Amino acid sequence: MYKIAKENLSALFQLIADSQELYLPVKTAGQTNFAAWSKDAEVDLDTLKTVKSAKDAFFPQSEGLYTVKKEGKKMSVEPEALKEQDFVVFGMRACDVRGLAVLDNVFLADPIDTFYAARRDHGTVVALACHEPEETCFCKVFGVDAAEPLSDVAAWMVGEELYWKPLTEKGEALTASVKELLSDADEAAVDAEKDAIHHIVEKLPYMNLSLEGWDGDALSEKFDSPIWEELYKPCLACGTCTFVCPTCQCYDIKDYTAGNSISRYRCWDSCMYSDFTMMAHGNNRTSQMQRFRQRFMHKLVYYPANNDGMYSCVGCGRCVEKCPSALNIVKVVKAFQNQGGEK
Amino acid sequence: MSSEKKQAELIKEISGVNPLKCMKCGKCSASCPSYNEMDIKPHQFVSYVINEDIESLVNSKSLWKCLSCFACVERCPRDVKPGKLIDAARQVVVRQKDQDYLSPNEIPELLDPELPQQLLVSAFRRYRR
Amino acid sequence: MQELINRAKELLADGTVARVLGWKAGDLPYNPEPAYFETAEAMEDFVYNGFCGANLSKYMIEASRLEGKTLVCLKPCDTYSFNQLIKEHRVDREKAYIVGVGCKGKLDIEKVKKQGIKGIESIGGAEIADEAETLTIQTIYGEKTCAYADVMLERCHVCKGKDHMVYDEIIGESKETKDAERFDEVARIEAMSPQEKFAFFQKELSKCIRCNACRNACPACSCRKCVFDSNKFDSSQKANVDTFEEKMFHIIRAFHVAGRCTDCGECSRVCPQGIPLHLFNRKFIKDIDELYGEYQAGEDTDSKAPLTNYTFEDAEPSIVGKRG
Amino acid sequence: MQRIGVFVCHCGSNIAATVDVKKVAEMALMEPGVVHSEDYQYMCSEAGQAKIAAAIHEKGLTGVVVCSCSPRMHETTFRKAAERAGLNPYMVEIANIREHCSWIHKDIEEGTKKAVILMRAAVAKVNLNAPLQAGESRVTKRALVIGGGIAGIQTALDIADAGYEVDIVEKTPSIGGRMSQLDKTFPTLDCSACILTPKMVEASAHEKIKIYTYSEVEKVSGFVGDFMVDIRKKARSVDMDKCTGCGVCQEKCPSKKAPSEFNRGLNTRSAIYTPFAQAIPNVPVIDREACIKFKTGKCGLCSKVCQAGAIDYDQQDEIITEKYGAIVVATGFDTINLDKYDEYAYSQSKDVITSLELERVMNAAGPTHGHLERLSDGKAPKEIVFIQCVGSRCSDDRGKPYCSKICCMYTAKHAMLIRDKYPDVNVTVFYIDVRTPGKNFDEFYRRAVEQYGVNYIKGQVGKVIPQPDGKLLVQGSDLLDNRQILKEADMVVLATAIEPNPDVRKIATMLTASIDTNNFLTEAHAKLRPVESPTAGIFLSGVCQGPKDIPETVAQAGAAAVKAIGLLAKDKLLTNPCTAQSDILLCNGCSTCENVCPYGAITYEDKEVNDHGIRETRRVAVVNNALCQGCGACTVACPSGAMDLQGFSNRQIIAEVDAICR
Amino acid sequence: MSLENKEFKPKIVAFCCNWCSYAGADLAGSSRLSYPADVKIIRVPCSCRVNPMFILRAFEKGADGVIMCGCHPGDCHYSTGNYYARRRMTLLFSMLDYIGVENGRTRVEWVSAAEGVKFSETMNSFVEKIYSLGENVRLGDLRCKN
Repeated sequence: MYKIAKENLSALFQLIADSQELYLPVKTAGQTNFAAWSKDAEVDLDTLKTVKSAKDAFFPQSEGLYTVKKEGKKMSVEPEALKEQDFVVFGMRACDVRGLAVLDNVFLADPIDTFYAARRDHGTVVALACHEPEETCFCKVFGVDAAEPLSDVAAWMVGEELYWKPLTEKGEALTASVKELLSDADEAAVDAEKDAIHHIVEKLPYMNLSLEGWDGDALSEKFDSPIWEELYKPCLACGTCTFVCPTCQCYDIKDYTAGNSISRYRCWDSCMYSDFTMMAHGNNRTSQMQRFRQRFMHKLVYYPANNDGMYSCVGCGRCVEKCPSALNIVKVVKAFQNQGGEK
Repeated sequence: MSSEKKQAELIKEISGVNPLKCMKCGKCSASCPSYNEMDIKPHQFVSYVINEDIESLVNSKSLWKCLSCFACVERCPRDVKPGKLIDAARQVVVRQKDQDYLSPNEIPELLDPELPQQLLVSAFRRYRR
Repeated sequence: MQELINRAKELLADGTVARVLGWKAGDLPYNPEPAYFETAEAMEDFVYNGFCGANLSKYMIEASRLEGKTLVCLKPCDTYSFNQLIKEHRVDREKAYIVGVGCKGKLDIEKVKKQGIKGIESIGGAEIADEAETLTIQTIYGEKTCAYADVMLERCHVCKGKDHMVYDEIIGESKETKDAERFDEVARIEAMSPQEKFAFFQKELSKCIRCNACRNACPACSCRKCVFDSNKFDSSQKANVDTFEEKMFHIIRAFHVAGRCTDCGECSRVCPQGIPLHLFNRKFIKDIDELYGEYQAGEDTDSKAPLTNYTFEDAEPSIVGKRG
Repeated sequence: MQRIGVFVCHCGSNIAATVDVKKVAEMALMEPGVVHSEDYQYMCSEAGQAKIAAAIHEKGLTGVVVCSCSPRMHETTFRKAAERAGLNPYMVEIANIREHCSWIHKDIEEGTKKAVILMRAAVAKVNLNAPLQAGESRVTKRALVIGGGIAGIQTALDIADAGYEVDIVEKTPSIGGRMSQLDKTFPTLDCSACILTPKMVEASAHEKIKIYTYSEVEKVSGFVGDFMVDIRKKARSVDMDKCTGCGVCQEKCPSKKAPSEFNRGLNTRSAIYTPFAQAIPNVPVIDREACIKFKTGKCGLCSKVCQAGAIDYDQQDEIITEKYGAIVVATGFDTINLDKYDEYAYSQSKDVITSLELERVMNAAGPTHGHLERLSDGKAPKEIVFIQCVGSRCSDDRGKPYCSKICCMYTAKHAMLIRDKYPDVNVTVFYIDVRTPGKNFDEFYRRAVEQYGVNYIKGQVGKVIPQPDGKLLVQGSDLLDNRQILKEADMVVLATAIEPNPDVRKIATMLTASIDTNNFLTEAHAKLRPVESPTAGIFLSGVCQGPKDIPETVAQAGAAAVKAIGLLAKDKLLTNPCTAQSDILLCNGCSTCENVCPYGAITYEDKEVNDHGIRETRRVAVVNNALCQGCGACTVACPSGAMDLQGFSNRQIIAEVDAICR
Repeated sequence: MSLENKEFKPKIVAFCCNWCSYAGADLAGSSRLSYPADVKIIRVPCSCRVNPMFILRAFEKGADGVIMCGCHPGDCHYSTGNYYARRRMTLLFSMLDYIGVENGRTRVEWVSAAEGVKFSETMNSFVEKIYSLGENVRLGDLRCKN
């Protein structure tokens, strides 16, 4: 366990950035999102949740796949290079770290997504415990401990100090490279912080949400439920929930014609969109109810069915905060509970 | 630019008149109450400006015979307004002679109680633009 | 609120309406959701308070296709949108029973949280009937307060007025909340140098994640299929690959709703990144007012929209450079 | 994928001198879809066209790009050539490398580069072209003429003589128009009524002509070949079938205070009246504003004296709906309002009159029975002043910016007639310019001066001042003598500017015919299509298009008739296939497109759609291809992109943009 | 003018209505009234056919200036098309100005079929303006910058 005074953090960031890219929460025009560090960047570690999760660092909203160039009648194909440079993502929360595990199950399973894999290989995550979890948080429901950010390096912000604990080889390597700024520390302060966090977690309304009945086996029972017909109604079919979600992993592949070349790229897609999984014959989900259902069935039923019961929701609560119609996964789960009670 | 040309431009600028719009109908001269006292007639003002003969214009009797009644301005079907032109020519003379300007707020102190009100009104009407 | 619920139940009971479109209480004190109620029992969950910001006019597009009338709760500003939708034949006036609900300004939970208030358990003072000028917020860290006006949505500070433009009946009082000039912010940007303007919008739009919330919540963006989702212009886009795409999207979106946008402010309310999207629409409104005469979309259902109208003397496009 | 052939024209040296045509042809082969390219001396020649045809056959081309002169020049030529070779003509596009390239650039490298880009844009467009078929629409073999003056009558007679049905709609109770108010006509001085009346009679007797007098066009829908028109027949209060035209009712009518429209308000008429003796139809109307029966309910004298029992106080307006293939507008003119010209004392003195009023004064059927006398005191004038260009050639809002064209001639006529009949009367004409282009016109004017001693003074009148003794003091200038003139006159005649009948704006809107700032209807082309409106099927006759005298009006009336006959003679019309099309799956039904369509070509219908399996009825836009002229206003108004323009589609234009910016 | 600017060859798209401005451009051509080759003309039936999307698209793909020409107000072949176009373009240009795009990059001119001289003069002055503004960097897609 090491520590560093908060006031020295910018020196820490500078040191890291000297040798590799550094992504961390930066406030731009009033909103905090993960962005590349620079001297002028307004680093914001106090905001609990960035608007978007740190998913971008490993699975960017859009990324090039290859470019086709044409000269005369000759064509050439240039694949996009894989990530080769090491980078650090600083300030992810425990839930977002779990989000990476969800993505790993998708992208690192055969066939391996090389773009994602390269980023995972080169990325070191420094995760920060949640000093004050909020009422929209429900990470505990998925077994995530807000006080234990299990990643390459776990960190806690206590008073005027940041406590730093490498947990993996990558974490050790990063620690070694910034050792000059760190000093040794004992765990007492951190333990107290953990207790305080747990204490807050106990008081939060969503933390005891029951997922009873939601698992990989619940397919037909949940799928055919009439409740969906009611639940989806306020949905405006925007992609906010999807794009702020740390685990949503669907993407679309598109081409962009730029004069004499065509670049093929992929970009996040949302199952809320009417052209999601559009095929030549049309779309297999024709109504918003079906699209709405898809999102939650995927998170709570299909994904667990294929991943040993692991849910693809991590309880970060971003969708709870950002949905324009105040819909969210918690309301869905509760709606099914209530229905069960009435029956 | 020759000084005559400059002055012609200046007159056009001050008056805001495009003399080329004139179709030589003569309605200005037909309307003018000072016609008989003028050596250069109102409709001719326009061609003097077009021909850039400002010298003759500013030395004419007409320059000071125009009453600024603006009958020609009102009636001109082509928006040429000879009255404005002659007025502008006077301005040119006034400026050349390097005379002092008055700002409206200086006027009250200089006012002679005997000064006819009409003169003031006429002066303002003439110089308001 | 009780008066509203009672009246709704009455209308449901006597068959005047087949359903009620309003808000259902959420599981947090500030997240009521738009909802349909078809029975008196269901109305138990009905709620109407300061957090019911959603403009339900948009939902009436779908509701117009349902059997029977829908009782819809519209705030004064929502009624402009409804009128505009009538004008564009997107809603059926006959299918709506409009209850003009009172409004004393709607709240922005983000603004509450920006004040450092966390761990919210309950909020007092958000009810319409409350005369309270402050919100009393119970949190796990104890009681906090904040001034109602300080946490109102931007649109309420420039409120168009407390009159409903279209309604069958009005329930509840509305309060004047306007305390700022609608075009001040636009004028402030107009006064910037091109570099500053560019930097300002670049910064704001760099946050855009193309989630389409602004578009989908917008009652004027009522297209069945948006041009940005179709291949009609080879403009189908999904991602913010390049900053240009955001500009294209937001300019064209604003252009498509120019003269139709009622300035209801939903776009800014729903933007997860807090981009002041209304500044685009309001710029067009300001231009239209200045160049073609004052026009408020949604004030009526039959006037000619500015972009489907003209006069011989209209300003030339070069006026843009001349205004300075 | 298209198979495109690119043909690069040298145009002799016109193109080849500044564009490396071989290089353009060579570069074309690099473009997607291009399977053939060649260059040739003159692509528009027989041999050049044969090359295109050969390539279409041999290479199986599906699209053709010709890099040549402006499409405005030879697009049709090349499209026809392609059609003859079996290709849809709309698969041909032109890259304009002459007017837009070789002729304006000097550097061959620069010219070639640009030509290549223009070629690319055309290829990119053709890649997205689709074969288009000109549609067909039927033609109703009947014409409508709006306005029953000499223009309308002549047009109707010519159309009817060609064997087609024609209806005339005239707003006033009788046909005849302005010409019926004139006394004599220049330059031959024959009596206006003598030459007009036979035409009126001929029209009314013509079996193919139907005349609706006291009627107005209320609504127009439809399009070229198939207009649907509502005509409001205003209640005449007299049964046209029963009335014998005996005139007793007019004699007996006790209400005789209404100003006579025909005599320009210089005298009065009865409440039941025919505007003038030779009116056609010779059936009176009751002016309900003036009629005592209608005002008070008491009277009914006309009904009592009418032996035919034709008076019908209960008659109502009637709407007649009729179909027409062509519409001719002949709405004529009026003199402008002189309220803003108080310097001429028109409203102050009865002896200041307009020329049209003078026509009535000189006319035997006029208020003075043809005697030239002052309207104030009935005395014979000794000194008459004519003022020209009153309200004409005026750039402010008091008058009209244009020359009214007829005034110089009719003033010469008036002056001459007065000097002829009353040699002791002095006539002075104040003029700005005397304009007499026209056969025998200048001779006519010179006669007025040389034979009749009319005094023409170059210079405008500034002011007319009524004197206490009833004389009029005219203050004018003589620009040639450089003196100001003060003249006492007994009568002043104002050559008042003419303007299109104010009703024409309403009619133009109904017809979606374009109109200029002076309310003259716009012709399709100022030189080459002077009697057609840009709106298909609408033709222009007489002063509604621009100031004209009688012979010009009659000539134009005949021309408009021929154009209308040309249209009516067709059984089917081929329509421009470059029209708007609405994609019903994308259409919101919002009516925005409808609101900007200048042709009323867009309507909304409830249609059954199948949107990816969802079947429902939707309100969607439907474009009438016969009506749509292909401007594209709707395509931009449409937010969803449902509305697109064939031949200039969104994707085609974007492809061109992309190709240029590449 | 700097060295950079000498090498700068702007891409300029001109939308011309078929009835007036395209004919005006033809007249400029047949009168041999030159203007820089940087201008490329796209023929549209009427100025009201020009969608703001086309203009933004041109900028996206690397255009440095876009000019639209149509019949003079009142002379539209389709009677009212240019009136709509005038409002649309006024608003669009105003918006571009508002977001910080130099307003000289867009222009509307009314050029009749008889105004070959005006067409050529317009294009010359527009191209000059674009040269003075330099490359368009505020409104393009980076992927199109080769």
